[in-house]
Amino acid sequence: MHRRTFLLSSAGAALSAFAPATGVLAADEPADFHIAGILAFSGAYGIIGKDMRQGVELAIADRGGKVLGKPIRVSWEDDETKPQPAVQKATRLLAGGAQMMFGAVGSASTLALQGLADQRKIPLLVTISADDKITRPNGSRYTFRTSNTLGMEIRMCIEFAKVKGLKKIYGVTADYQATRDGWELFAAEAKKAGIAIVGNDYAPLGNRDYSVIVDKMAKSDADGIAVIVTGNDAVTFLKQSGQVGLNKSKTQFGPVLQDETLAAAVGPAAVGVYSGVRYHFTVDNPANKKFVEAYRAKYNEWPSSFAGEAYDGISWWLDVVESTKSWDRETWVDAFAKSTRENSLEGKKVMRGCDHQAAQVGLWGVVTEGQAPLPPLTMKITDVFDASKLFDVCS
Amino acid sequence: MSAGNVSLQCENIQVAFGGLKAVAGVSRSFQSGRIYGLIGPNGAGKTTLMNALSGHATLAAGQVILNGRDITKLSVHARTRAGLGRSFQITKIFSGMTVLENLKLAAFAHRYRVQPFWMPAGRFAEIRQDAEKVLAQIGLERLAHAPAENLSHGDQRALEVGLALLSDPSVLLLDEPLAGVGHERLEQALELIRRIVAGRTVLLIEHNMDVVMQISDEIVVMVQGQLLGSGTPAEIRANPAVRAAYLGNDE
Amino acid sequence: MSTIVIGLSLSFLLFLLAAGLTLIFGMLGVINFAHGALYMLGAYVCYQIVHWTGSFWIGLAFAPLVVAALGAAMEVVTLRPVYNRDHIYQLLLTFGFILVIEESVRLIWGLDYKQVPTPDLFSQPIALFGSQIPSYRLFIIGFGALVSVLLFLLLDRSKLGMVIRAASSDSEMAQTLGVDVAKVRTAVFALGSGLAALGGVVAAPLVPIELGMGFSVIIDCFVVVIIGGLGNIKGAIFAALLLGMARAAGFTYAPEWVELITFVLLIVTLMTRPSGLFSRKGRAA
Amino acid sequence: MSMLRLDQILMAAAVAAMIVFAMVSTSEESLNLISLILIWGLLAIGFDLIFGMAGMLSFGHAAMFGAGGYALALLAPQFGFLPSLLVAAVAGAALAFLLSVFALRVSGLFFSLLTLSLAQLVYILASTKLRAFTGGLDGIPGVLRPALFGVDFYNNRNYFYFLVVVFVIGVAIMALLRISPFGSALKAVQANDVRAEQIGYNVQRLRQCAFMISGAYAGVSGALLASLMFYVSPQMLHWSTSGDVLIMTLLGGKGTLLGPVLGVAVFEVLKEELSQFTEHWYGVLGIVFILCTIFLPNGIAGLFAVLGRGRKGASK
Repeated sequence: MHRRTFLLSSAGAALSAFAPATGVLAADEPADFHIAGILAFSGAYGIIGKDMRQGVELAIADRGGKVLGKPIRVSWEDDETKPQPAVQKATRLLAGGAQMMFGAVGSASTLALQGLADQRKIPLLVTISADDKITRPNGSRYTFRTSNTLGMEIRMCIEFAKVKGLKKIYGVTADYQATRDGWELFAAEAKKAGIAIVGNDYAPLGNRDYSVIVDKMAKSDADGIAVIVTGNDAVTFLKQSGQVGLNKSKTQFGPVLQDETLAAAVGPAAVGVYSGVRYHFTVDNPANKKFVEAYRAKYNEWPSSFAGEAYDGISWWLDVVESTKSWDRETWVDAFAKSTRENSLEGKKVMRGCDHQAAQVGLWGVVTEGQAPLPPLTMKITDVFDASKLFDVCS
Repeated sequence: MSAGNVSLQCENIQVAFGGLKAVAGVSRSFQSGRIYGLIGPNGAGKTTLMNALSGHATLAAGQVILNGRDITKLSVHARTRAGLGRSFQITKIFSGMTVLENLKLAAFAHRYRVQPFWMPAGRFAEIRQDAEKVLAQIGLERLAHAPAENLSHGDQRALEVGLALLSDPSVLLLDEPLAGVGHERLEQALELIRRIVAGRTVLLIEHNMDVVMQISDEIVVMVQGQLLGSGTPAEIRANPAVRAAYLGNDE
Repeated sequence: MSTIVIGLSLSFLLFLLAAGLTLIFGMLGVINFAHGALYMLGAYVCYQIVHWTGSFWIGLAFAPLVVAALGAAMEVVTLRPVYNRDHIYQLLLTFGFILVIEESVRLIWGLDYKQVPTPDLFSQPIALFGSQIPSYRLFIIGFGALVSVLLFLLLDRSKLGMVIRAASSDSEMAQTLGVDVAKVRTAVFALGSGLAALGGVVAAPLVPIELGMGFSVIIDCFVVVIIGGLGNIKGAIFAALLLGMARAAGFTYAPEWVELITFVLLIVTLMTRPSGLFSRKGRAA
Repeated sequence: MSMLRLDQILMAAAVAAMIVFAMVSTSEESLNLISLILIWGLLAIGFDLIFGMAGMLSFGHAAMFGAGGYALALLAPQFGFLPSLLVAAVAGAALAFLLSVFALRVSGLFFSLLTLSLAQLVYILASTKLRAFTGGLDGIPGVLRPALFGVDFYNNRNYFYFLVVVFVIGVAIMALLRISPFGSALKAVQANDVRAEQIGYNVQRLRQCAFMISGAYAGVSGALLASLMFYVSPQMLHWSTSGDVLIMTLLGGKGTLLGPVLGVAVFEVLKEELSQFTEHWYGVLGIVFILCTIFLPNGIAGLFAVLGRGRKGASK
């Protein structure tokens, strides 16, 4: 038994040196293209799962429900925003012969699925989790992400701070590895750009009271408030900073602070808050227009960033699979690693071979009051940052 | 009956609850092979003194010496191992188990400091013998396999004495062993206590005057947390101070 | 100075959250894990009322009543047959409640966020001690103080309170004295559920209203109830003050350690004075 | 002590049937589900040693469960699977000892609340402060499977057989423990701890030993779960895990050897199957809990007892 070498940090890649797990790779044609959809339909991210499912189902309908001449079948499973159910249900679907995995929502669940993807040699398509660890240089061979990374969104914050001319920043960061790294990157880049950091507080994840931190911010001479928290914490912070009218005197912004869903949760206090935007239905290109009309026709609501990114990612993947004319998963992986999507919903996206992350433009917007038929609180895209500014070059 | 050597020695025992001194300096020695009846009005501190001896009440001051060894600091189970058994005013036995199983538990606790876990309990023959020996002593053979909680009050009191016996105590503290025992079973219960003495020291608390006079070799009278005096049943019955302080208001 | 005012608002919000649990836990001896779910339900019902009537105050008045009625119904149907059994079975029931309540909220209101705006009366900050204090925080302090006084008077001073305490300390005895213990228990559970909902309504303008909001509250409630002492309203007030101030200080100087402060405080209490720092009884056996 | 009663035999038969079903059935789905049941079954058996036998309701078993998982995840790459599994057991027992040093100072309800808070403290430390070791909330992916006698345990069926062996050993040890003098001592402590102390049992040490054995079982099952899923995360340490094992044991019937395993089986099958029939499986599961609590006082084991017309349930 040769010793299995195994590095904790890049768990994925090093796992390849052992006998293939499940039988010989089926080269003959299976009955259908079975997708294992592992999303959160309950728990903190339940709302996101629903939108992503709608995006994928629309993408499949748009191509007549077929790829490589076979019907596409999606099994949706609820991971309750927790890693254990995610892996448990994914294992079941892979055992049932799924060709690929789609999901998950929370980074913890996605990282858990990544281990499974590498071990079982099944492609995993990620279209929302932003943790940079998911697409590391020579990381997991079978994982691809077509949506934003947190690192890219942090860089957008810097670009915005420069454009806006902010001089002093006070930050609040969730005490979670991905957001802590995000703050370190932001502080380093800010120093380079000559922007002063007045202070930063690490608040516990899922914190329910930011009033003391908001009070400190209000009393500081900072002109910009960097809010590096995600999901519910963003809503809690903005509701409580709204009660002090922090937005009047200071500019609040964050990598993934607001979108239509979160703005609806915050209410009027969200107006004037700046945030990175992963996808927006007002992006002006033919592909996006067609998608938005089809989405509104089918679901009678505007597509959220979750639905848009899901639609965009799965369409791109299925097109590449179609182009390979093969059922061999390794061929799909090699083809997708080199592919470019000219007409994605956000313009051009280039899949980077070194870390399987799609390089793409960065959308940045501000929450404004929308006139009907737009939602009452909607994002207005104010800047589109070029990919070169947002991604480090990698071989 | 071998009398003479001191088995239990109390040195200025004091127990206080908040300001109140329930036991205010009791010093006395007890000899093996004798039955001592501890009497006194309600609230005299009899049960508190017994709790102090058995480790269920912490001492404010004083010492308890058992067979020449200071056990004041020992925990309850260590005192039992040192040879001090007791029964409780409110019967405490193991419900959900048979009489024999109750006794076997006490036998295991006595024989093993670290309870064996490598063999089923049924395989320990010497334990079964110990239990059956005491079962016979307390006269409950016919109830061996009856659930302990279904026993009559008198039988439960007998079982409790049996449990104490299994740790082969040199000093046995009995807190109202005859309480609730019906008139017809009284003689049988008294006979049981006489039989189990066999060289041990027995200190029992009893409110029934003619019973305690009948069973005890020596009577110790306690009032307001202090010993008033002691003597043979006859002496105590005649002692004016005891009569005034205690027997005068006998219910 | 402003930190103290914010600390006070933290304290009273914690008290409002925990008051219902102290009542049910203390008076009925039921470890009510569904307390968080009732808190969430209160927020959702308040959202619905505000959605219909546009007034936060009508929501504040009626949401607790609605949830109290639901609590009473739940208690009669499920808890009543289980009181005579080991406490653990009541606990298992409350686990069942969590799942049922969460599922029914999902059915009625769906998955998306709901939003209750800060009432206009308290939406503007007030300059106090050199910084901008949200007036809604002052409302929480005032309202929390009012509720704590009312609860204290109800339980410790009123005849009804005496009956409740009698029923909880010795139900057989109370029964013989003519107290309909079953009704009293239902009333206590209903009052506890109503208080949980009240906590939800007051917290609605501060936090996102979503299915998971109840789950994050349970541990905080237990901390306040344990430190304060079971069923001890006065104790709960002091415990909430202690915890609120500790957190305010924590957020000021070491925000990362705030969660740990909560647990160290709890563990020290459980080890030194398990029956609560402020309860009359000494160490529990 | 008590000869093997009919209901215990029936329950053993039910568990054996479940294992055989997994062996014969070709569907990986049931293989995975029954592997999960065996792992959680070990945790429940260990939990029932102190809950059913010694009458101590611990709400902190998630801490030992997670400790075992992390021990394996961190040590297996360097020291191999079996030594790490052993360390996982020791880690579970050590953490149980640490918890008991604090928790055994109090009794009853406060014991449960103290174990809950201690375990939640471990959860917060693992997800924030000890991030360098535990990978924080993202946990550690890529936990290894065993590597013995050249068998490929990455094949789920082989790993299932490994689990069956560990499970049977665990059940055998626990069966012996329960009918040994140590087991009777624990029953004595639950029946009347004052009398147990009085007849000479060192009650505190007995409770501590039981808690440590229970912790070792939790450590092992935590490690096996991490290995099954190739992943360990603080979610295993979360108090809801302690809640789950309590529910499973109560559903199955506390104080019986195999009752908790049946409780685990019903709980997991319900969770798995319900989610396929209805999107609202969460609510249905809640209703099932409520009904079981009211109408199944001694849990599923109680049913077997009636079925076997043996004595009504093991202990009240």
